[in-house]
Amino acid sequence: MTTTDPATRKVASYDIYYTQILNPDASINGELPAFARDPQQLRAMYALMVQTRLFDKKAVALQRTGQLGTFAAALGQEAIGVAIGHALKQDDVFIPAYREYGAQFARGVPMSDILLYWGGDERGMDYPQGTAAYHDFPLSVPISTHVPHAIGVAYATQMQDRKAGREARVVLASCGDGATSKGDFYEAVSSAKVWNLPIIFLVNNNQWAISMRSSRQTGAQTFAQKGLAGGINGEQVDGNDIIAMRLVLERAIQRARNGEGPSLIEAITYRLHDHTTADDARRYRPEEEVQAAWERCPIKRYKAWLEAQGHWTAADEETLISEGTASVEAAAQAFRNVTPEPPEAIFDHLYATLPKSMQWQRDEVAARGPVKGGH
Amino acid sequence: MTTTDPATRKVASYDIYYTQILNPDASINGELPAFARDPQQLRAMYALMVQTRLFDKKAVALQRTGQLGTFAAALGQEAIGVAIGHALKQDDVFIPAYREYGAQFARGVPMSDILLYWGGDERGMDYPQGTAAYHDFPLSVPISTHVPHAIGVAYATQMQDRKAGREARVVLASCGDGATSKGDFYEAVSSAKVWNLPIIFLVNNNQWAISMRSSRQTGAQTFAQKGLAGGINGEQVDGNDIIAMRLVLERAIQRARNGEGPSLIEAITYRLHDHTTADDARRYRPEEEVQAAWERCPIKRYKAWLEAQGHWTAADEETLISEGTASVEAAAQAFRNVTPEPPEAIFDHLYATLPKSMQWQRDEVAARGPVKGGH
Amino acid sequence: MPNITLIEAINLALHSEMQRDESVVVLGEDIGRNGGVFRATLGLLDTYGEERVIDTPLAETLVAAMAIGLSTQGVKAVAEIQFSGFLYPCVDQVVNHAARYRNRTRGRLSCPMVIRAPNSGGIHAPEHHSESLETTFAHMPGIRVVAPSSPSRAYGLLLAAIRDPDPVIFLEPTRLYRLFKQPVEDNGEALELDVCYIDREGSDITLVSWGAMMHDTRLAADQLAEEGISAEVIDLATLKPLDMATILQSVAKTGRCVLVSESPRAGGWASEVAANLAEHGLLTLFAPVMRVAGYDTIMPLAKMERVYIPDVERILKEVRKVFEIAPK
Amino acid sequence: MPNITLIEAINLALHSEMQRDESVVVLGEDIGRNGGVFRATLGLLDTYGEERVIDTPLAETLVAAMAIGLSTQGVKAVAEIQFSGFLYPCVDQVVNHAARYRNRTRGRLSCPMVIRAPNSGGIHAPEHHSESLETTFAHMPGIRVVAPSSPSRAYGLLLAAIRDPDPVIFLEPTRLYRLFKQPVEDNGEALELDVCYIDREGSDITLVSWGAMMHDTRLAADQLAEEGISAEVIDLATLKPLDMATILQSVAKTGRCVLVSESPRAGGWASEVAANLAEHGLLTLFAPVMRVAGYDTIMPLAKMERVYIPDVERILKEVRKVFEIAPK
Ligand SMILES: Cc1ncc(C[n+]2csc(CCOP(=O)(O)OP(=O)(O)O)c2C)c(N)n1
Ligand SMILES: Cc1ncc(C[n+]2csc(CCOP(=O)(O)OP(=O)(O)O)c2C)c(N)n1
Ligand SMILES: [Mg+2]
Ligand SMILES: [Mg+2]
Repeated sequence: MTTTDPATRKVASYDIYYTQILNPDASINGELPAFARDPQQLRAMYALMVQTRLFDKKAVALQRTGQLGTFAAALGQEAIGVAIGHALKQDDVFIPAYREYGAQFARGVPMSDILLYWGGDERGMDYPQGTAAYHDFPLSVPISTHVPHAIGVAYATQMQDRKAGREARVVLASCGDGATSKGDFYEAVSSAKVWNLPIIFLVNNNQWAISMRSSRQTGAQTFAQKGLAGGINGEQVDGNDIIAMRLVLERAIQRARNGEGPSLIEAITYRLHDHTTADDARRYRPEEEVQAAWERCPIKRYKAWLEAQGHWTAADEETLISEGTASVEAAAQAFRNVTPEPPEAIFDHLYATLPKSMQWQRDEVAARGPVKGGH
Repeated sequence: MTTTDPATRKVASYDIYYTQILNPDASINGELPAFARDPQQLRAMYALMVQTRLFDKKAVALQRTGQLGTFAAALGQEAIGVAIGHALKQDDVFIPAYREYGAQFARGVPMSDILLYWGGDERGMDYPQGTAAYHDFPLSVPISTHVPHAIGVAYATQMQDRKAGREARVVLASCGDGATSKGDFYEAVSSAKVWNLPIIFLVNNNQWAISMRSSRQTGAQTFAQKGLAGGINGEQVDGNDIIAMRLVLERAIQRARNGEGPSLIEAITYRLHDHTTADDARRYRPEEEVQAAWERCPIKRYKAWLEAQGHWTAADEETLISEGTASVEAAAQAFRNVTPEPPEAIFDHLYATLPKSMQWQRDEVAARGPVKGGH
Repeated sequence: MPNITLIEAINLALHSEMQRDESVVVLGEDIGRNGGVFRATLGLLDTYGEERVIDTPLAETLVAAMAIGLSTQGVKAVAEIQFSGFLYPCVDQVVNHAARYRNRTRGRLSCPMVIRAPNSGGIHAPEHHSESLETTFAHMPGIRVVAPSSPSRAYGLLLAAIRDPDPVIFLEPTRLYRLFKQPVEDNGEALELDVCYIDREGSDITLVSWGAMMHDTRLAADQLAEEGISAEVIDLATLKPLDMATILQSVAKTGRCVLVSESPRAGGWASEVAANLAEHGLLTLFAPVMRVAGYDTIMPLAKMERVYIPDVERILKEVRKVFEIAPK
Repeated sequence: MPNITLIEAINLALHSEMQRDESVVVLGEDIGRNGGVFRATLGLLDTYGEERVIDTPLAETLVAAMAIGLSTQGVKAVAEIQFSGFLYPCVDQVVNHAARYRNRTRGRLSCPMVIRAPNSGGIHAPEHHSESLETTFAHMPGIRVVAPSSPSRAYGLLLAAIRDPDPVIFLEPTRLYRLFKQPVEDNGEALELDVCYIDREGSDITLVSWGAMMHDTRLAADQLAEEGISAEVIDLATLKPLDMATILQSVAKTGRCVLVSESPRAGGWASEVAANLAEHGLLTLFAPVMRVAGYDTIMPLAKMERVYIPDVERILKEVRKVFEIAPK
């Protein structure tokens, strides 16, 4: 098809962009955004990335020693969670998938809550009052199905914020590359702009969905362009580049806050760990690919750059590791020390008030007491 | 965002094209395709368009007089069905929505079957053996949910055709503008190119989904671009222009047959009738809009052009109307004359063989005989 | 007190509650300018505006998911699905999310939302427009399933459903929408959820039904009364959670029970009632518990829908079997 | 005869039937190179190639819809859904399409397809990985629901399911996957569908179960045997259509019945069996029909899953109630 055919004319054109500021070799493209000239912020971001990784390592160790259930590591994808954590405001709403621990920590989720969750305890989703996370959503295991919740949440916040005459809250829903194949993802993307909602759809393209390469999910050349199906600005960013990651995110958030509607961001990264602790990625992906991906590790390049800028020293690193390790150990201990819920707790938040007709079930469970194989 | 930012580069670009050959004023853009220089084909297409409209009118009349249930008219969208009917080959597979009667007639569905269907008789979906339609799918009322069947069908035909070393069969799934909002549509579009399947997704954009304007379905500027979400070539065509409609369709079909994969075609048309006979469109759309749409009627412009070309005369028209009317009347009569199924027929195609444990239910129904309010 | 149809009662309840509670919004396909395909939402757009009367794209999963999102933010979402046959794309969202947010966050988030849909057949509608979905939802923990059977119950139960702090699937009997009228006062008074309603008292047999089949059940009871048989008629009203106490009490009195439902027999909600009778009522029963239900077939197209849907004749047939085994 | 686990029996049946019938393909998420998250499809890719072993995108509605499309073309699709909790997005496709094509086209098109999924809990899996879906599907007309409870039944029933000309939902008991082994001969012989299997004969009480709970039911019967109570144990195997004849015959003999299921009690498939007993077995029953079932709660996360899942203790408790009311 060509536009020289008089019967055919071009009616729309779309471009997809990719942004990368901090290269794997720690060099910089273009100008640094403001936040990247503030050492305090730069150091805080770094600390949170490392904290995420320390947590991850501990959680895997707990699982390997039979103290935790299946766990999904964030290894290699720390920049995404940390960028979210820094870019969102307190009152914004975060609707996570399950690899954005950095963002959750930044928003006030205790590390022990994440351990509780993967340890098989619902209380790990009862984030503390007073934190930003208190209004956030818990992790979503059914892939992609949480994404359209963002439509309802953003519709509500938009309505409420307009009425109150206050600044728009932004809703960020994250999901994986595999998740973009599901209808739930699309029904959200397709409709978000109908109401011009302040939503960021963040796609963590870590190249794999369990054993499926991202190229096997879809015929689309980029995940960013899936936004076009909803008339939404879609763009790619190096998800291992914390500076570009945060910049692109903050721009999109600002647009949303300004009333310019939804955005879709494809953050390109790599899942350095197995899918979860229940998976063995050696079955399906070559070790060399993983080795090569380590060269693009978000922490490695960022540390090198921070050091080169004089924002980070070996002493800083030592302190961070020792304090970070201590806090992770403390979280693990807190997790181990949690008093088990009584068995009848399985009835206590099912409804606001347990229906009368179900009382006998709760009584039966309470009378029986703890069950073998539980806890 | 600009490409002058050194941190940002363009990684993909997409254009959406619109094709129109026969304008509403019966003038022509560009060159005519081969089929449009063959009077016989031109006349056949015209006859089928008129036949569809005559059928439509009769069906509405039958409904208004209590002889038919709810009916969905194709009024104003005849070019789409007729183009499909002419563009597909015998062994291709058609998976329709419910407004493509022209295509169904061309493929051998008797008009009386469509009446049976809307008259509430399953036998209206048992298309006759020996016709192209025998391997086609029946109408789909649950919007969009039939579209992903195309993935399985095309996967199967591709596998079988390759093995047999024969020309690829093509699968065409059609749906409305409203239907593109559903996840089912997207899961098909997103995945079709993964296997490079010979599928045409045809979106009948008739501007309305019951009372919802197409602009209220999605933030996307075109429905064609929804193909980009699956890396699929998407384009627009004037769905009221039978020549462009067939040309664009045949090109896409040829690409699919050649192994160049799926396409998405947005056919822009207008629903001149109420949504169905159960609807009253005056509640929600201005009469002037409908009047204006009549000016773009696909039959009107085509007839004018055919006449101007000397391919059609008043005598031709008279014969067509009288023969067409007679065949429609005959179909209505055949529909009225159909012997009712016995009540126990509701069990007879539920399974290949009725499970033994269900036999008593069939016996009960058979023993009772016809029920008041049935038929 | 105006004499109104069931669909008018639904409309009245929506108007009434939107007026009273600013946090209530309605959403769904064609519910705005068009007022819904059955006119349940007529006039809401003009009165409460586009922000609270949300015409959605054609996407049922989205409608359910949007209601979930809204309700977690304190916006009480009342979603309409055009026909219950199109509720299936909501199943995942309801069971995996709406039903769970309260429990999985130990009370931090919750989903005070309603999904309304016309349910069951009998109006000669097209394919897929006459399905009975109650059991699919009633089996899910964490939600309520409510099915009104008259204008006044529709009004009172819908108010209750909207005010309920947990998700409610509200299934309206399509063929009763305009079948009869009742005086309904717009007094803003909700009816109690989680209880069955004794429609009429009786001593010889207990007839249990809900939704559209209540109509035929009442007619069957009329017929039985003429024959000197006193039937107690119970309207489940709330299917989940199920108030078996009322039914057991009735069966303890009558010793006989026939259950009437339109959904397919196998695994239908009538089976749940019967199972409870087999457990808790066995010793008070004089006769087998009979279920009059839709056959285990696909709901037929219009021409045969009456073959499928139970009617007075089929109800009476089972009742007579009961009295044959256990004469009065 | 090799001694194999249930998951190995599934794998064996798939290999066996793909070898025998070229028209069989398998599809699903991670079923190719990875061999499925439970390794049910291990080795199929290497043996039968990419064309017949189809790794799909992450989209369950698509998987079901694709199976439908394939099966209408004479390709027998055996789809895997990774965990039954992710079957919900298939519900619409199964009930509105797979179950109907034969009926609505009066036999012209049909869907000889299988959807396999690991079902029920007990392996300390993450959230949403331990659900019991059988009843949601068994209520649907036009399909079959099959649930094996041992390696040999898994092998024979899966062959039968693949050969069946209509859609089959095949729910595999996750926690039995590797719990015990049985000698299974790869003889290509399918077991009969649509019938219950009498696992062991007995005279005092009938215990009915299916899937994973069969294991605990067998253990309970062992315990009862030690106490001198002879339990007849019935494995439903095919839940839909339900072979009540076998159960009724058993209950006619024993006069007592306890039903054991893991899915939530309200509206579970045990209720369907009990309802049939209340109708057809009432006069032969000495005691109430008890259901031991999952509670009407959300399936708890791992720490509490054993509180939810019935076990031998809970089974025996209900059995004892029965014998209290109707002593031997
Ligand atoms: C609806 C659903 N289907 C399948 C699964 C099983 N599953 C868990 S994670 C996963 C892959 C997800 O891939 P992606 O979206 O790329 O996220 P990632 O794990 O790579 O971060 C699958 C298939 C699930 N949890 N939910
Ligand atoms: C899943 C589903 N939801 C809702 C409906 C009710 N309904 C029937 S047609 C229709 C509008 C369809 O619009 P579109 O896809 O544009 O097709 P058109 O009727 O305009 O040809 C709706 C909402 C349905 N049939 N199926
Ligand atoms: Mg991924
Ligand atoms: Mg339309």
